[in-house]
Amino acid sequence: ADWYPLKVDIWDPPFDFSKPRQQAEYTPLAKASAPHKICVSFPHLKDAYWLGVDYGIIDEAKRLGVKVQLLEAGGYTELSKQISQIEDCTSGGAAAIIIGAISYDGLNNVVAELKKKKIPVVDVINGMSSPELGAKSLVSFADMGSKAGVFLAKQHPAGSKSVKVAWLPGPAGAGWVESGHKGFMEAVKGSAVEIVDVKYGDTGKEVQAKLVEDVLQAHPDLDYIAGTAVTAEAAVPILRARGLADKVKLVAYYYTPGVDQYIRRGAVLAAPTDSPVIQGRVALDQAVRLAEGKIELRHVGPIIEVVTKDNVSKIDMSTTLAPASFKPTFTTN
Amino acid sequence: MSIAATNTPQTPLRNPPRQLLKRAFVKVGVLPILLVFAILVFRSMSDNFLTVQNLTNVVRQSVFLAIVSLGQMMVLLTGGFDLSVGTILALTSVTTALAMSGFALAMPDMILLAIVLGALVGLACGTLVGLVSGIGVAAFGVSPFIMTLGVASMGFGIALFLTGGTPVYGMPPEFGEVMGFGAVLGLPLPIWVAIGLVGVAYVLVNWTRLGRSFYAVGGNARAALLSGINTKASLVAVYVLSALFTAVAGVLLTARLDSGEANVGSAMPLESIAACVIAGVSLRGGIGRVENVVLGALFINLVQNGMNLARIDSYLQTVVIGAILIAAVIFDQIRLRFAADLKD
Amino acid sequence: MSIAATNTPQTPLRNPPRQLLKRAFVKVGVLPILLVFAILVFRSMSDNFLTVQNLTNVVRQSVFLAIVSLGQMMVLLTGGFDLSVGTILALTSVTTALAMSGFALAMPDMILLAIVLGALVGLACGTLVGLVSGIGVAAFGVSPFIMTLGVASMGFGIALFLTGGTPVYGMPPEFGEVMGFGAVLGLPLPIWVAIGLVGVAYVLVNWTRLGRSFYAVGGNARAALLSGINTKASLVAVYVLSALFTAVAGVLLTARLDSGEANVGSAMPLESIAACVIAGVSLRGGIGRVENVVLGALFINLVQNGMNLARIDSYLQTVVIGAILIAAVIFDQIRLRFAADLKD
Amino acid sequence: MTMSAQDHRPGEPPLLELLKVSKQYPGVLALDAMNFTLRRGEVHVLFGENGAGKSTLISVISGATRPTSGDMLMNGEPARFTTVHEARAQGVTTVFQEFSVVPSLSVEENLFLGSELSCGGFLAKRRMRQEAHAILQRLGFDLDPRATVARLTRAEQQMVEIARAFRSKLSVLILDEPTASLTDREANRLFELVDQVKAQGVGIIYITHRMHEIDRLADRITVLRDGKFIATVDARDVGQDELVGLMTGRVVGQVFPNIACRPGRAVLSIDRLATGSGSVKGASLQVRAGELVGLAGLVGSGKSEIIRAAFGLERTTGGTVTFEGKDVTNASPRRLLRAGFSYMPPDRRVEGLAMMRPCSENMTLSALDLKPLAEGPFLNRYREAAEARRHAATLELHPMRPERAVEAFSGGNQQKVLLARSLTRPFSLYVFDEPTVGVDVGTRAAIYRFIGRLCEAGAAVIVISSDLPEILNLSHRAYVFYDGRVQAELTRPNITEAAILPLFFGQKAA
Ligand SMILES: Nc1ncnc2c1ncn2[C@@H]1O[C@H](COP(=O)(O)OP(=O)(O)OP(=O)(O)O)[C@@H](O)[C@H]1O
Ligand SMILES: Nc1ncnc2c1ncn2[C@@H]1O[C@H](COP(=O)(O)OP(=O)(O)OP(=O)(O)O)[C@@H](O)[C@H]1O
Ligand SMILES: [Mg+2]
Ligand SMILES: [Mg+2]
Repeated sequence: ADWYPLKVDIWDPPFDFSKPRQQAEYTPLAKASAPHKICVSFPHLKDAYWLGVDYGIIDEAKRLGVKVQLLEAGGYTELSKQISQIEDCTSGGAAAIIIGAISYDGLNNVVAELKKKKIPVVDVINGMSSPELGAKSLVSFADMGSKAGVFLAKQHPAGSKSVKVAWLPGPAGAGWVESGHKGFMEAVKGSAVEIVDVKYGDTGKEVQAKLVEDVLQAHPDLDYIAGTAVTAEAAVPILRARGLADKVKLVAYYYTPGVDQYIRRGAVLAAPTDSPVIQGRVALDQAVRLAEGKIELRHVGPIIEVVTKDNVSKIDMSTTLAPASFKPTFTTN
Repeated sequence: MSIAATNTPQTPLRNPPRQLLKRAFVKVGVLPILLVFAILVFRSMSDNFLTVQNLTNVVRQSVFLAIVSLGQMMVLLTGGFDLSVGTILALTSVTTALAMSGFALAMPDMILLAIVLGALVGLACGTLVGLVSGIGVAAFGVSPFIMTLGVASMGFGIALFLTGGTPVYGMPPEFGEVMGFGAVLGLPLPIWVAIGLVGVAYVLVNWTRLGRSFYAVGGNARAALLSGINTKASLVAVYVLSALFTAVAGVLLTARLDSGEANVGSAMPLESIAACVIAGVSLRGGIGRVENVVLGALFINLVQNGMNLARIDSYLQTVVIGAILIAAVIFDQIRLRFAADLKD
Repeated sequence: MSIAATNTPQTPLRNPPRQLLKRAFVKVGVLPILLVFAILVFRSMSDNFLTVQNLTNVVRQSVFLAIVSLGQMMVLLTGGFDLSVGTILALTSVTTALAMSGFALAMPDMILLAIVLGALVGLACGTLVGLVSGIGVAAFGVSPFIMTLGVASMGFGIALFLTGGTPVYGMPPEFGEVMGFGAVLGLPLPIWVAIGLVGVAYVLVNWTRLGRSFYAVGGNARAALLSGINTKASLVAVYVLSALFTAVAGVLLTARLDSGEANVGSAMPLESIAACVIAGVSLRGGIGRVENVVLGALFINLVQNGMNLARIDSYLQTVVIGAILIAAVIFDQIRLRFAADLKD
Repeated sequence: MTMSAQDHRPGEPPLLELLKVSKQYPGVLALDAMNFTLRRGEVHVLFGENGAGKSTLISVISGATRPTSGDMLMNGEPARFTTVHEARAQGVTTVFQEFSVVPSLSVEENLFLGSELSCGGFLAKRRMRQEAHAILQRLGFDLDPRATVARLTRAEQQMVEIARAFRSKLSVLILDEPTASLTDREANRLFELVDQVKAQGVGIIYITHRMHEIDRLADRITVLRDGKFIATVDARDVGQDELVGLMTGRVVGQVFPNIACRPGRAVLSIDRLATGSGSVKGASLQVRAGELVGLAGLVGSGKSEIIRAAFGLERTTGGTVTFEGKDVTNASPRRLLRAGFSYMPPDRRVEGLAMMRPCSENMTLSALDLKPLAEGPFLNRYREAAEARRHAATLELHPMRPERAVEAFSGGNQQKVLLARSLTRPFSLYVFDEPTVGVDVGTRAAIYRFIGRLCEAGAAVIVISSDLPEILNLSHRAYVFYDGRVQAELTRPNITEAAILPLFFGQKAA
């Protein structure tokens, strides 16, 4: 089954999140007019989330018949390596480039340079502040945090019995973490949700496991742990082992296969999904459209859905997760 | 004719209590004192800190770092480095999970066998990394820094390749339940394993010829060679042992996380070296004691746990942990100065 | 039977051209040869590789690593380590951006002054970190590993605290345009700065008393002390210089990024040490040459660039870069063996 | 003089035989088709100038280095040792010139290094301790088996090294300058042991630059020059002068110069000094310009420590040090050096030289702040090279390649590099601690003349030495140390072996 046409959020005029979003149907090109070379730069390709984006881009590239070269910088601390990779990739000639940015502002110069070289840039997943972008395919991570927060706030509106929540948003200083944090905190404001602890930490599972343990020690009366998908995955066995599985509930603010599994089993309460596969597909289509001068929707984001045990079987997970058989792919020919 | 000087006042017992304190300090070392001090401070900052449950927690959290640091210490004793421990952790985790879930699928009736075989495959893969490093350092004379860094990079690429970046699931749940969360006599199983390994390391380092050769190679490689020690064998042994210890930690970690992860352990190389150095292990080789290294690992985890329980802001935690590392070493310097003063 | 073991009898001029080749190899060292070799390989793998534009690109990308490695080398010469270069990069970036945007706001008419003052504040903050490390190592005798690791942790906490985790922007655009992307005589400005710093480092290390004292301290610290060298001052100097060089790289990076970032540079400590080690700098101190270190940094970046252009998979790149690091050092070992064979 | 080849007892192959052994180092042919035979139960002395190839020869025999070409026979059988371990297994045990002790380990751990006793795979620590005690007792070496070697003096480390050699089962015992920093008491114990094992049929190769040791021990002597075999002679057949002639190819003449004594102002006064480690317990001494003062004493008597404390290397707990009229107690070495105090440490490896750096850099290290080399903050490396060359020439560095790393030089030549450092700037006080460790007779004479010239030019000179003839022949005045105190002060006519020896052992001066 084809993924399109698909209902998406769009912003028009583009690149201004302060304007209200509109809904539209997204339909990609049927075929590219030439086998363009498209560069893709990722912060990393070490987890299932980015694997989903990779899948979306690669699958769409095969459908459209364009050549993709994908580079990954190795982590969110490797901004200068990402810049080098963008330079390297485009110096081999590229019709367009898709960037999953490590830094919100740090790539603006590079984007400006690319613009001078007439290489259009698509901003995928993470967001950049540059006004020179060709298109955006993303939802703001603030929205993701917000969705998770709203989910909690709805369950525990102001006036109800207050609940204690520990919030583990991810590595300090990473752009997506800071904006997710902001969205989450704003969403729970004024509800019965009390944030008793905020703990930053790397998204390695052992790091998050340790934080979860410490948070449980520090707050024996905790009701929720909310945080990254890795946090939720790490917390499940720990809660089970401590016999707290029924007492402390888990909420993640993005979606991975592990979270998916645990939601189905009821071990994780809820997690919003931003359909990373779709963001990848749209980004590639936008890139090809930019290369061919056919761009229509410049600022597109999938509609965020909060997945719970009740609706998980109704949602099409192929928009969120790469198929199990998909292996990380860096080039198409 | 003699001008044999008039005796200057030699007063070894001028201030006996203070002298005694100094002597105690010199004897027990800095870490026990710092540990007690940290415990007192954190107790006053959080009620939940000094509970049996939390302390068990801390010890269990320290298990991985402690085991890895033991291996790291042996490498440091020979004057080397092992920067590949993070990768070994990741690679062991991934291969254990892959193999175990494969075996579990292939022989669903013999879960125990699948678990054992899976763990063995993981251990073997991890140890292989150490063998490669050891051969590089011993036979080709590559500097340990570059050798283990290069091997770490290679191993990480392989781990990523094996998993494609996603965690490996599908291990039999019994594995996690027993090895990760099981307890014997009230102590979590990982702690028992760690106690066993500490014992092994202690005996190996202090009571065998191989262990003695580590000190000799690190203390003066040329002297060791001229004394007829097979320095190359010692070097290979030390990297293999470090990898083996780390691989055991990797298997335990996999059980604990219930999945095989390529993204674990990246902080391990520096953290394990730090645990060793604050425990008085010399980076120039030849000096270090097993007991202290265990305390070093414990101390680092205790401080992190205490700060989390005391709800210290994450940013501030980073600052504090840095300051504490430095302070610990400065105290140790003071101790050494005292030690030089006290003559036995 | 001969005890000359595997050694073949010495035949000095049996094969003069081969001897000549060997001699050339011994003389120029491994890195130039590896560089040429890498260029040939990558040229055959990608048409875009051997273009002026791409090579300029590679050099410009290498600038940061090269500058940091120069500072790192001086620390290594004294037998130390600087694990804080990553933090210094981050802290310089953050403080430069904060100060510069503040000054630009306060005096919108004097943008140039704002830029200069901002950069100076950044340099000062970065250098301060080095001063702290230097004092810790020299005066308190803390092991350089722990001192710089601790300082790095503290500095990172401070950088995060200053920015609240988000990038700092608002610097005058002229800063980025000139320092980040400006060019003089066709060469990007950062390259000019790097050339200048290489010159400074070369003269400093080879032609000043201070530079000589680095070698002396690393070669034999006791001997240096007995020879009236102010070893403590040398140690402080070396950490300050390393921090200063890194801070310059930090300012350039900030210009390039047009924002102050707390999350840059975490790979820098290991990468800069690796660049030094493959350039033949000894981690035990006392040995190392400026020219080679620059080549080392260039080599690492060239290989990464070449692999990107040759469209090699990222995971595979990780494996290849590890293998190349090891191979480079093995070649250097072979070179040293040749050197021992050659008569004079 | 008899050539050894004819001196062969028929029927019995020599214990060890080397045929045409060569060893090439970069730029140096250290051994040039060298021949050598060792018989059972003989002490065979290797004699030659610094850099002649003695250490190279024995490292070939002991498996530490591989020769470039040549053959070795043991008991008539071809033998080859690729490692020291293999050699040891054949009973070939070596005391190396540059010790093979591990500083971070204790004395007993070093004694058993590489051949630890074990029991069921575990170390038999108690048994090793007992044996360590026994061996030290047998040798009469006063060492604590539990002491860390890093904290021992050079002489004490040498004792560990020697004790280790006598622990193992021997067939060939090789001693490379074993007494270079020992005093006569320890040396005599060593000689007795050598006699013992010799009686058991062990072949002993002994390298020394001290003539009286050759007189005392040698059965046969092989002389080397520039890596070449010169002659093997019977010890009874040759005199000292003849030997020295063979070694150098010229006549050396008198080793000890006559140094004029013109005492002037007091340069250094040490008053009731005590150190934190307790090695010096209230000792006083004084040195005047234009005189040469010797400090003697047994190993560990504190003769070194007192000057180290004065030079700011040890923490003092009492007493004062006055240099050139100023109180400099606890001043830094740097300050003292700049004020004109030169101190040459006894152990060149530990405190003297950066082994991987060129000789020239090592020589000029303490003069970097002075004019010809310093130009403001810069360094004139051309002048530096010229200076280094000049000093290397003065001290006859061999080979004359001061740009090479120190580690590529023979032991004696390394010592010259260290000595050259005191030439590089003017000093008013020179302290030489064991200045001639490992230096050959010819060079030794040159060094003594050089010290003499310094003294005659008006400098104050202190020589600290465990080589008694050095003290006897050079000093104008001598202090004898015992147990951290000055046991006696002697002046010229009274500085005799007979007067000093009893003082060494704590007897009061007559
Ligand atoms: N590692 C090395 N590299 C280069 N040359 C060396 C090396 N070791 C020794 N040599 C050279 O070999 C020659 C012989 O040295 P060796 O150490 O055997 O002399 P020696 O007779 O023991 O002298 P000494 O009495 O000073 O100890 C010397 O010229 C020395 O410079
Ligand atoms: N760094 C040190 N730490 C502890 N003890 C030391 C240290 N250096 C020397 N000693 C001890 O101090 C005592 C006196 O040493 P000193 O160097 O004065 O001896 P010495 O008379 O010169 O003997 P030698 O002939 O061995 O040089 C010795 O017993 C020695 O073990
Ligand atoms: Mg010698
Ligand atoms: Mg002495």
